[in-house]
Amino acid sequence: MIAPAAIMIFLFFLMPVGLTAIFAMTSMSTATGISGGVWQVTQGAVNRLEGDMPALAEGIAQPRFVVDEEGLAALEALKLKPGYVIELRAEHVGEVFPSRREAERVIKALKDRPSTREVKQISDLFNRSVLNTRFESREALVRSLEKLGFKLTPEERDKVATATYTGWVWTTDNFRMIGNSPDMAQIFLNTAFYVAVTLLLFNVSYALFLAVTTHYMPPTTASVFRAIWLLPRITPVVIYVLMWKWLTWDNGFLSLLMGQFGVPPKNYLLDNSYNAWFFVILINGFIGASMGMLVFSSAIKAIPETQFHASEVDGASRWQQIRYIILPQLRWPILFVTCYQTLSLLASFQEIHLSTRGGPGKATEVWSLAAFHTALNNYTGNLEYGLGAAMALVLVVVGLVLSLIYLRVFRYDTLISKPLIED
Amino acid sequence: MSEQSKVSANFSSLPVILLLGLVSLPLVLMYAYLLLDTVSNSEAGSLIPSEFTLEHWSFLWQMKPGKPNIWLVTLNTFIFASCITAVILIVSSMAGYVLSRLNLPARGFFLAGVMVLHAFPSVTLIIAIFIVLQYIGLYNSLVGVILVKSAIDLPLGIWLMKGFYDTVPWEIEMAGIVDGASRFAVWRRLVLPQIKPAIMALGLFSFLTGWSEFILPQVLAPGAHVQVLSVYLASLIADDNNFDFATFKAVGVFYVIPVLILYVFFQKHLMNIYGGGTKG
Amino acid sequence: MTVLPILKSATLAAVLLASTAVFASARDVTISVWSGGSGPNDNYRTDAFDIAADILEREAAIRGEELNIIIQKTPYNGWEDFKQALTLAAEAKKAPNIVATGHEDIGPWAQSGLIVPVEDFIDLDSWPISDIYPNLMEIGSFNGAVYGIPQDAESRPMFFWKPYMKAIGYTDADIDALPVKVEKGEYTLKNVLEDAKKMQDKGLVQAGYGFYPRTNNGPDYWQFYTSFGGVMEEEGKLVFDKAAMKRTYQYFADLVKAGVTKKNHIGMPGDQWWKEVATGKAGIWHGGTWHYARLVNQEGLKDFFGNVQFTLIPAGEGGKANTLTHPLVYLLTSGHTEEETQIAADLIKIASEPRINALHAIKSAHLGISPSETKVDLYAGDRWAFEATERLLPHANAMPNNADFGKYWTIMWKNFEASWTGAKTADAAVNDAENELKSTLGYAIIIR
Amino acid sequence: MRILLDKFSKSFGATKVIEDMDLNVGSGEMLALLGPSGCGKSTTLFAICGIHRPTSGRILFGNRDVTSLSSQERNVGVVFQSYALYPHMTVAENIGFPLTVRRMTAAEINKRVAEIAALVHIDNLLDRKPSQLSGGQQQRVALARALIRRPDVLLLDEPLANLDAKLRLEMRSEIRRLQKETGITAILVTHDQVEAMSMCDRIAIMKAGEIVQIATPSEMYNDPRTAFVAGFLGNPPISFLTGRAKQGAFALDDGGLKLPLAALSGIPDGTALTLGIRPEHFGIGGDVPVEGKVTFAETQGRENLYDVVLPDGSALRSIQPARSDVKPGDSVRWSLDSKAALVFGEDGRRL
Repeated sequence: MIAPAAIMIFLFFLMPVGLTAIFAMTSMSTATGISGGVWQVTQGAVNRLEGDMPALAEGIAQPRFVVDEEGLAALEALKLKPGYVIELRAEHVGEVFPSRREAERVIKALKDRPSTREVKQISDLFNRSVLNTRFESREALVRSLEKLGFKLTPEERDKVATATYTGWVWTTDNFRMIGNSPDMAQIFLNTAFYVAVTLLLFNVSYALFLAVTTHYMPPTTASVFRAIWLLPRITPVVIYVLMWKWLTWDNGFLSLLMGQFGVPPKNYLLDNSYNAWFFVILINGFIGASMGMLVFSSAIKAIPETQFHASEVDGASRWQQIRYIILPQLRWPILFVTCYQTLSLLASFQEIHLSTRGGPGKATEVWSLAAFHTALNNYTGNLEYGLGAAMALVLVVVGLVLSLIYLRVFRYDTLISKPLIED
Repeated sequence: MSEQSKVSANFSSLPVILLLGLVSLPLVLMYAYLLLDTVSNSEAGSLIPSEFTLEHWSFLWQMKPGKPNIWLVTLNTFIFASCITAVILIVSSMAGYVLSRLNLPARGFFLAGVMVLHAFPSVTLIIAIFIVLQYIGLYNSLVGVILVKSAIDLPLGIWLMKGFYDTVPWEIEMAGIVDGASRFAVWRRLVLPQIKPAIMALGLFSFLTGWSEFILPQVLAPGAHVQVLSVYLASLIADDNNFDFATFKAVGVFYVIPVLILYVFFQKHLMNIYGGGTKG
Repeated sequence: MTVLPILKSATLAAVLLASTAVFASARDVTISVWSGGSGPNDNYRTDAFDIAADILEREAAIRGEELNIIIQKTPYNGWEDFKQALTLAAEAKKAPNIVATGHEDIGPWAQSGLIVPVEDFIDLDSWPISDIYPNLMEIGSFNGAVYGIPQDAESRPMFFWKPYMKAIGYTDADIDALPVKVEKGEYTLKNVLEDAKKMQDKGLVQAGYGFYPRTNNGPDYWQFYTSFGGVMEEEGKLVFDKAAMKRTYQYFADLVKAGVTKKNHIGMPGDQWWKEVATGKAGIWHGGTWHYARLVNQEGLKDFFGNVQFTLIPAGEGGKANTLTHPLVYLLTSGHTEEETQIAADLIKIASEPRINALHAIKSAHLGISPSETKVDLYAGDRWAFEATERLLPHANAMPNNADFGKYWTIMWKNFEASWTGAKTADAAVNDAENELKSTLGYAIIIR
Repeated sequence: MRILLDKFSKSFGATKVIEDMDLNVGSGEMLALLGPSGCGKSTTLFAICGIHRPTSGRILFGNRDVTSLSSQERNVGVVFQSYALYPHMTVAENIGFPLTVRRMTAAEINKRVAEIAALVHIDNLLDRKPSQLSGGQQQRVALARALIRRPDVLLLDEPLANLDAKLRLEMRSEIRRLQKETGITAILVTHDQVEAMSMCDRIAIMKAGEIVQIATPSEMYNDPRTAFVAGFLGNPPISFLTGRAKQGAFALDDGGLKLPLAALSGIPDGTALTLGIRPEHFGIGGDVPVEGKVTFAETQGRENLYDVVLPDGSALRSIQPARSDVKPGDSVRWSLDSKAALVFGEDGRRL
């Protein structure tokens, strides 16, 4: 009965965690692709080889197309129109072209009019250089180089293979980058600030405020207020953020309201980084407060009513009642909410992504959002899966450590009593 | 919630009501204007609507250029949310039972795993999840993103279900067994009926989170034929060529109505699950 | 075991059905087209394929073949989501047949094998490809092969709000002569700053509205690097010119310091920017040729030529006036059957014909891709297209097609933003960029 | 059917709950497993019905070895302390459930449900839900559900614990009546000696996982094998005095009491002893006088109960026909019935 759960969790949780760890150790990006690469002597590869192997670099840097017997034989084997071979052999044998396009012009001009696809096929057969050819394996590249007369030592082969490989390679650069880059440090600080402030002000303090104030209300009024404050959580995030945009937009509510006092309209959300933080924290805090509110409310409800009666008879003011009766009994719920929400806040980026996109500048860019931007969503379209995965892995590790602490704090072993039926 | 009054006659509740009312005002205003703006136009620079109109709702009968049909999108969203609900309910009610009641090898390990995962920053795994999806050929399909979303919400579901199963008296199950019922029959016919409220709550919760989900479908199923409302609305907002708040809000209201209906009618059940967090 | 026979017959039936479907219309081909950054004015980027498909079907019919092409169009408004969706779809082997995107994507996408060279499917010497401006074709090339057919051309001018220019002392004649002065290097970026300041000091525009740049990252910012003497690529190697980059960073820091540009300008909502520019809230700004379409068609700027002057991006210290063209190109993706890709290539070829391409150029205020296109009535009769082509296109550069350019760009922009917002000094930003470029690109970039 | 536990042991992890227990319940017999909480009596019951598996040893129903059989295969009826009625089913469905899972036809089930409901007198409640029933009615439903499948053995786990005093009295005889009428072998687990004594043929007293004594109720009351058994049975409970052996007699340390007992011949002087005196054996009819002060008096209507503190501080309890002449604080001189006195060694064993 547990198999479906185990399979799903394995497929979409454990495997991704493993893959993330693997990707974090690679240079994977849009340019390298995910599934692997080919070996191609590009201008870039030639540049990379120039330092160590100037002769080779010089020798392979130019394209060269030669109409020779070897190519003609191969063309015959292709069994295209026989006229191609006859005409090429008669008119063009021995001709050398310094570029593919010039070779193709000649092929195109054949009387039998090869199609564009055929022209490509034919010109490939006369290619006597390796420049820009995509080799599916490293051996194929080395073979071709040898055919061109480059005898390479094993070390040289390695160098050529490294310089020409287009796919991803294993590397620890991602972590070095994370460790050294001042931008990463900034993002890290942003994240710490965001989590700490939101947690402290809203997820705990404001949630407590809501729970306590609604406790001192008639039940119907209390449930109306609780319902209002649960709205941000159940409202789909896209709409929820939309409402905030409307509130803070330059033609939005705040601007119009302030306009009544002669303040020129502006975009309150993105006007400066203080504003952005202010609203980012409000947006997330309003969502976060509801969980604490409910947890604390039910904890307050669990306090025996007689304790309240007794304290009132003992002459406690409302403040003293909160201070001496309610708060001490909310210690565990507060700890629970703190632990749980720290993790939620660390992982949440949808709200920020939809509201400020990490702006203005990178002012409100937090770790999970930066990982998302790096790996999947940026303007230049250069998706750095490897670096993004490394950033995600940092979060995974932080998440693991925090949740282990969380298990400890909640005396996990007491939660798993042995089953009473033995079979 | 037991709405038993604990309000003491010694303290007046008026000051707290006023205070809370004041801090709740921005939220109330935002929601009020969300509804108001979809059916009205205001003079420029004015906050008070001046005329009633349904023009912002035209997206219901006119296709937006470059956007899929709203009804197709709504249907997708509905399928998406319903399937997630079904998968989570079925899978986590079984797994939760196993973890709560059966002698499973490495049960403690499973439990700890579920607990860790349920607090896990899973969205950050999205790249790797994409690889898995595309490997099994479910990228850009509703099925794929349903499976992913369900899997991500599963640990919470399993943990909650386990918590609810823990409250069912063992003796009911023992009675079932000595009455000769198989363990499966005991689960199906005796235990499951005891946690109906929990199933209701988890079902609602799953439906709502499914209905609201944005990032997963956006990344894993971006195609027009599998678009859901959140992605539709987000792409509408992202398009700064047609910036029209009233229309966004109308789409938003259209999108949020099912949520509000469920919320109004089943608020009690929902509170159940959000409050249920303390159980573990 | 009764399921098996049923399953068998069902499979058989399905196979039969499928094969009859194939026989009934021998060539039912679905070609999907995605385009990025496409607003309502850019509909011909994808709509052109409807026309092309119609023509190709008719040609096939004349040859006696029955060909039915279904075009699936998916325009994306922005770039981020488009590139994410496309890259992931390609990795999942679900890429569309044709993509219209910025040419700078050719490098990485070609390297990863996500796209195939168009020249494998299109004879470059045939019309209308042979007619396309050679420098645009060069922009579509990578590693010695042509991967992309230019879809449009544009360039990115500096705009001046004429009434304010007059208000700070320019005569009509001065304003008319401005483009030439800019071209000759007599009016520089320094003057831009000064004039913007004057407009603000006179109270013509609000603080921060004197010079009102693009609101988010874009190729535009490379123009300033060029203005200050920077070069992006030399012989296949990227180039990071520290001095030029420092002058660029410093210039924007100075703009902020002078108060003519907002410190937190980047990231403001685009729609607000458009509205403000169209209504004369900004004094001097830069943009693209296609802005004309948006300002006139969508934002209600009726008398464009009466209100706005446009020039090249003026020179800065150590460089010369320039503009950047950032053509979109049609690309063919890999992973489809050869037959499908051939049809897609044929469609691209037809869509590139002058009359069809002119529909896009004029509707979206982009520039044409071939000399013959300028002779199409629609194009020739359009003042904007005509003037902009003449004034800007000869001085246009493009970003290099280099697999590593995206990384370079990301690093350059990150530090640009940091010095703009005052998070770093220009010096520190250049140093940080240098260090990061060294560590990430190594040999692939020349730092000087 | 006879139930036999042969060298039955049960441990949970490292904790041994029961070790090498032998128990033989005769066919048609009703046996009580009596003991304080935590003594292992419920574990024994769970092992018999198959919810727990023995760590070692065998369990036999008749001659059938059921040790490794699951509950479903054992045919036992259990009445749980909380009754464990299925709250979502009606009374009839509850009772019929054991037959439903055996896939009997609806008609057959209805017939048997009606029969058994009549037997336990709940035939008018069949359509109700358990939550609509009183405690006693729920008890009857639980009994009916346990009996309907005609089990080899009926197990009752503290069946009366949740009932009020009056109902408890009524159900005591009711359960006994049903057990006798059906002739079923039954095991009653309880911590209440009154229940055990009034309902069962034999009682097995358990302490810390061991059976201390098995006997009929009267044997056990009059002839307890240990101080524990003596202390567990009897209401009001027995009182104990601690002292030493002195020349074949029990003597308090301060010499305030000396009680010659036959059982003490041959016990060396100075051996520590415990003397058990039941309240009915201390009062006006005894043979050894004891002086003390009344500290507590309670009238129970027909009888009065007194606590008397001896000069050395130890206390004796006395129950006597109602009288009104003794008040707390009075000094009295009452006597012990030495023939009924029980004396135990230091290890608690009866001498």
